Amino acid sequence: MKGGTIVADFSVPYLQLLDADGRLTGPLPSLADNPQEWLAMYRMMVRTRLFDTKAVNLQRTGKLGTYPPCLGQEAVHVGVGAALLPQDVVFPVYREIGTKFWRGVTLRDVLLYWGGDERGTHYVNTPQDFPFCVPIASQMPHAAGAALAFKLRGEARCALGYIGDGGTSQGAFYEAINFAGARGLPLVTVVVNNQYAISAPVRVQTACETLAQKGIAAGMRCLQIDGNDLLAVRVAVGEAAERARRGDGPTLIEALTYRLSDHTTSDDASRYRDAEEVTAARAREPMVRMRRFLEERKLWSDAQEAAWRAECSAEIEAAVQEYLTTPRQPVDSMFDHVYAELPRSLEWQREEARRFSGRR
Amino acid sequence: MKGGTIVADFSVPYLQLLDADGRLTGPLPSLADNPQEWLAMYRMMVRTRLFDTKAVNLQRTGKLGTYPPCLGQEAVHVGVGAALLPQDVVFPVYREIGTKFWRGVTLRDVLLYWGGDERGTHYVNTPQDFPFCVPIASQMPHAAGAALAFKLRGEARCALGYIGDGGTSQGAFYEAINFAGARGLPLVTVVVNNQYAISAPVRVQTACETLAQKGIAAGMRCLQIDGNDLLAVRVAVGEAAERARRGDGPTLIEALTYRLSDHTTSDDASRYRDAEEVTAARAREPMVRMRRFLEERKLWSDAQEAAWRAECSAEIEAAVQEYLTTPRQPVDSMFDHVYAELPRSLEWQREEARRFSGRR
Amino acid sequence: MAQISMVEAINLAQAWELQNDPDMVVLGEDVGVNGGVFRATSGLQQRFGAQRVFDTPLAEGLIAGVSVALAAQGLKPVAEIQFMGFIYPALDQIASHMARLRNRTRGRITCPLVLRMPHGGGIHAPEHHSESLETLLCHHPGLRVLCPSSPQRAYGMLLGAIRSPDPVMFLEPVRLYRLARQEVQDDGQALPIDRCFRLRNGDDVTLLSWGAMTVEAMKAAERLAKENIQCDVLDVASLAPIDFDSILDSVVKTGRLVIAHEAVRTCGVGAEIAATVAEHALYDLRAPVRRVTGYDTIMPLYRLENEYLPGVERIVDAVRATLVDG
Amino acid sequence: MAQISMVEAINLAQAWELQNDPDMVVLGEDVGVNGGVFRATSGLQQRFGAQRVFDTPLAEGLIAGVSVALAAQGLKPVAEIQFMGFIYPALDQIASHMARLRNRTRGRITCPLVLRMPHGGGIHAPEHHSESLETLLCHHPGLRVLCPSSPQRAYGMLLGAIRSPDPVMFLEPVRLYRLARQEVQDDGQALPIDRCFRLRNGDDVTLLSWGAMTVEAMKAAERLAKENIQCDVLDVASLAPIDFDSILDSVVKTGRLVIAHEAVRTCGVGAEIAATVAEHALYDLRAPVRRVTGYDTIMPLYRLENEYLPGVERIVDAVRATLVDG
Ligand SMILES: Cc1ncc(C[n+]2csc(CCOP(=O)(O)OP(=O)(O)O)c2C)c(N)n1
Ligand SMILES: Cc1ncc(C[n+]2csc(CCOP(=O)(O)OP(=O)(O)O)c2C)c(N)n1
Ligand SMILES: [Mg+2]
Ligand SMILES: [Mg+2]
Repeated sequence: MKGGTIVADFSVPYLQLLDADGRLTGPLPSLADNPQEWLAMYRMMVRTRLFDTKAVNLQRTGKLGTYPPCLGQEAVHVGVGAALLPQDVVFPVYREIGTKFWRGVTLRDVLLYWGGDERGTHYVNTPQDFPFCVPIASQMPHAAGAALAFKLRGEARCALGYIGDGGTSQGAFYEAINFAGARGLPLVTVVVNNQYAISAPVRVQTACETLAQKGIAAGMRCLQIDGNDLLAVRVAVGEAAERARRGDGPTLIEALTYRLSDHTTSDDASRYRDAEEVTAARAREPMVRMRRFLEERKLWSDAQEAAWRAECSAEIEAAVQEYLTTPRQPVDSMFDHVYAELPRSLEWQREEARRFSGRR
Repeated sequence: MKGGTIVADFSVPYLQLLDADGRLTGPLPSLADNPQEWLAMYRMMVRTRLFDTKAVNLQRTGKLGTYPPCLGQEAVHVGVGAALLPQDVVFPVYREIGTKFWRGVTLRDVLLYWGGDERGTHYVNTPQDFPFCVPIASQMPHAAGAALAFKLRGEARCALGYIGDGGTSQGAFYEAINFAGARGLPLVTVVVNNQYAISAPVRVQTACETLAQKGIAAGMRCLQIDGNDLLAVRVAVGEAAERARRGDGPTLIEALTYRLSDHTTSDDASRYRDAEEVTAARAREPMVRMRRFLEERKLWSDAQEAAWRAECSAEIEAAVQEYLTTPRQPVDSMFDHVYAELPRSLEWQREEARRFSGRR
Repeated sequence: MAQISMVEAINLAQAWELQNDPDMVVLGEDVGVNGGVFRATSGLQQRFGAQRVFDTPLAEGLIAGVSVALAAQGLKPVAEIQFMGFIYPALDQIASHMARLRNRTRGRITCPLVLRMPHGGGIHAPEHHSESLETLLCHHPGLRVLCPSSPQRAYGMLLGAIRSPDPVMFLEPVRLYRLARQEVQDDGQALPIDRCFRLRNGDDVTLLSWGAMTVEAMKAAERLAKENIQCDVLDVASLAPIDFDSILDSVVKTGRLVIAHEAVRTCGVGAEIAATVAEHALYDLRAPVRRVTGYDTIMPLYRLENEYLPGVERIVDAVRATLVDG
Repeated sequence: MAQISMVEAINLAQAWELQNDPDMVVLGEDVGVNGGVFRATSGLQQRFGAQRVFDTPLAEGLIAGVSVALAAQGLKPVAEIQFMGFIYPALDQIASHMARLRNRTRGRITCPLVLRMPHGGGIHAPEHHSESLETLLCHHPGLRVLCPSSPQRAYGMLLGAIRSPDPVMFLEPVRLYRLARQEVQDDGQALPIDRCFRLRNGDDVTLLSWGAMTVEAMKAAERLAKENIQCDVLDVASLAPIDFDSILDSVVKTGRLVIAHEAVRTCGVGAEIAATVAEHALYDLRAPVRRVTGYDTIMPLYRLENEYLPGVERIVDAVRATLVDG
């Protein structure tokens, strides 16, 4: 293009603190220099993975509905959890149980939800967090909206919106980040790039070399991180959240990770990807490296690992029992929450439902 | 962000060839070095502006429906027209009559459309071009789809999608450019940044310093141009179209211009912008500078201007007469094009419509 | 008490509530400095500031989605969709979230908000500016769908909508925005949002309509009164949930029913009313229920608009047919 | 002739037409290598190449919009929307362009294409995966809306849809995808796409349904036959435009009508049928038309799914009530 001058310049930084072997790649920012938190985060990753494995098994044995595993993505979810404060609000997709558990959502709640029971969205410990959101990307305008509410009220809080690599193709995603940029909202967007949207690899979604650069179109700060590096997640999201809370605007973070599992229990990933690819990805998974990091610092041992796993397994077993013995909701429950009060015209429909309850 | 490296770098170039005084800012690329075309383009700008003025008058006197003027944006529309080949396909919004006229859409067609008659979409000379598109941004997926058709069939054609600054806030816009990027489609996107979406200035839409950078999120080539510079438009769009036709992928061009008129004849722009701003913008409008450029090269004179204006006015007058004397469509026409064949269930509705025709 | 138009009434109701409910915010395209393309929010930003009355980017899905979260956060968004024909990009948020959030979370997170939108045709507007798409909303349980037909009802029902614990879709007939002026007391009194309004008492035929069609229905009723046919004219007003008690009472009284609406006939709200009435009052019906509706075609550009929109003639004809039938 | 399931029939029909119509392309989320989440496009990319069968980005609005232009360009897109619950982002394109392009341009640009989508519940799927939203489509003139209920009808109607000059929304009942196998001749023969199909002959009550509900309707009819109640069971199949001639013929014969559908009751297609029948055949009706439908609530998560979906019991009950009524 002759006669051209440059009117705008952008770059996308990348952050990794802990490499795949558990070695620090440089000095640790103070935000992540907290051994107590390392342990808590690592423990939560283990707990999450054990739960995840159990949930898949429950589905396989007909005791749970379709379930979307999070195997291999625990660092993103737990790191986000640790980076947030209770007053922040999380807008998840459907895979981020590590974040939910960190914030106090119970194991039973998650089982209930995927077990086909609306009561699984109760979240007594984090009452403003949104439940799972199935229509892809539709949670992002909510995240922006909550961020707007915080800004309008002058509250030092941030909204955290999750989105998948596939989700970045939906218009709602762009509308939300563009708005957050335009208004300088306290929104942290975490793009979980696990390389696939069901069977579609990222290259089907976009020609972009990074998903982080989507933030450039929203006029916002953006960066890419190693999403299997718990410390990088903790630092990048922590910094972004702090900026957001103090009024310095939104950030978009692309977290590179890999979905080691099938998309959901209904999916068969071997139809569309090679075993070698998965093997290679497994070598970069997030838990081993964090365990090494802790062990090298004498903060964790095989014995501790075994004890913690046993503790988690017992907790999970108890939650599963609780879940399995939770009676279904009464048929009335279909009508109880459609409106604040049942409209007259729904009364006779409720009568009909009651009359046929259990009689199909 | 500590420990950061840079993983991606971008910049947005800017192009202006003819400044507001009609002086070249540098050497003229061969694409635009065509005196015959300069004249044709200039003439079309004059014709467009005269038509536009007439259309506003017709609306004011109750002879035309709501009409969206293009005053001040003629260079974008005419430059785009000149940059395209007949086999290319245009997906307009509603203001781009300069492009339509260049491609052979008749004045009467445009009057008919804004006069409330569907026959105004006939376009005998450019039968694949899409008609005006009212739902903002919904034309962009069409442009991408046509580009996909060309690519699938191996045709050396491009699709040109128009979008306004306001339109860049709609998800459909991003979805379309992202797809075009992902598939390397022959799509040229022209973002007509006329500074306003009805009353909303660009800063309501986005924090971006350029709208061109939206293309970065689509992984595509992007640039910003002086949209009041006919030659810059001709060159930028021409280059982009050539690249697209020869398989080198999509380009997004932000054309900076200014809507000198009200948004439509239903709007009153004085409610939301200062007279000074408009005055300043008028000094940068596209026709004066092009006329100076031509006059300096002895290619145009006052006499020629007067003659051409007279010729256009006569043509416009004739088209207006044609339009005003075009009888309304029969009531049956409401039913004729809903399906390829009238379904049985619509027959009695057509009967009813006939029965009440003219009897309200 | 001033004589005001419907659009002024809508403006007043918003001003009242902005004044009295610190959580209320107004958002949408051009609602700020410009005061809305129909001036329904004129002066509100000036009076209440840009923190409470503000323009959004041009994206209806965003407006709806942001409103969901504002409501969940305890604010009370009253958002404008510039024309009902542009509701489509917002439908995912409306159907998947507004209508469902309460149910999904068993009442933990609710979504009390108002989406205001101009509705219907008759003003020679461009393509997509004259749509009557209430069915798309009424088919989604969890939403309330309202359509006032006078300045007074617009004022009171809008206040009722803003104060409702449910998400309310508030359809404003463009043709009535400035058609008639009426005395409206600006006293902050809400009207019920689950009721029909009786516009005229009659024993011969029940005539139901809403929005701009109520004006045609009333004209038809006046015309028919001269032939000594007395119509019981009801403004349905609350299109979801519908006040079937009042409708059935009237039909039981008259034995005849004509429904007039602008929307496309197939699966229009008229179909629901006709079906429900025929289900619950079949033996009271002395003639088939007749629907006078927009045709199952595309709303034409404006030159043929009046051929498309149901008018007095078609309503009168349907009422007479109903009397001949039975 | 092989015994095949509905999803296999859908696959075969697409393969047939891809083989015979060089302009046809298949697109959607996961339709390529993965062959669709229900395998409806399994093997097609392998056989016909990634130029003709390809994955799109995850954006239903884009899929619909791109299909509009592919069709306008003379290709024949057959696009998959992964579940009907995800149709919302595509509705603007469907309503504003697919349904209108022919009319808008007076026939200059047309939009012959097929949008396939899984429809309905009954497979214990997650939230938003069990929706029956046919009303949203049927309310838009310009579209054809089909819903087959057997492998054979799926095969023939899909071919009819692909060859139609109109845009066709093709709703595939997920519950039937693998429920039953049937001999289907893979001969490229299309079935009409503007007709009801009679599934059972009877003189006592007309029983209408579509999609997965036809299975429940047939079971109900068998049960009722044992009580000597003979149902005339019709699969409506073409939900827009509807074949009212066949429906009215049947109702005139039986004098009684029960309609069963999964979708929400209010403004469901059942309302349209009930209203039209009561308008055209009121005096033939010996009892009120009864609708057995999904309730006006949110389709619950799967533990209560069977309480929500109309089943044999409710249909049987409605038919009996119709006989008692009249
Ligand atoms: C609007 C919409 N379309 C389609 C689907 C079906 N679907 C569920 S998950 C999924 C892929 C999502 O991919 P991504 O965003 O990368 O998230 P991931 O599953 O990898 O975490 C699709 C297509 C959906 N849930 N919502
Ligand atoms: C989906 C949709 N929403 C709202 C409108 C109403 N509307 C018409 S033009 C316009 C502003 C468009 O601004 P821009 O894209 O900058 O184009 P310009 O008018 O400046 O050429 C709006 C909001 C519309 N036509 N479509
Ligand atoms: Mg993914
Ligand atoms: Mg603009």
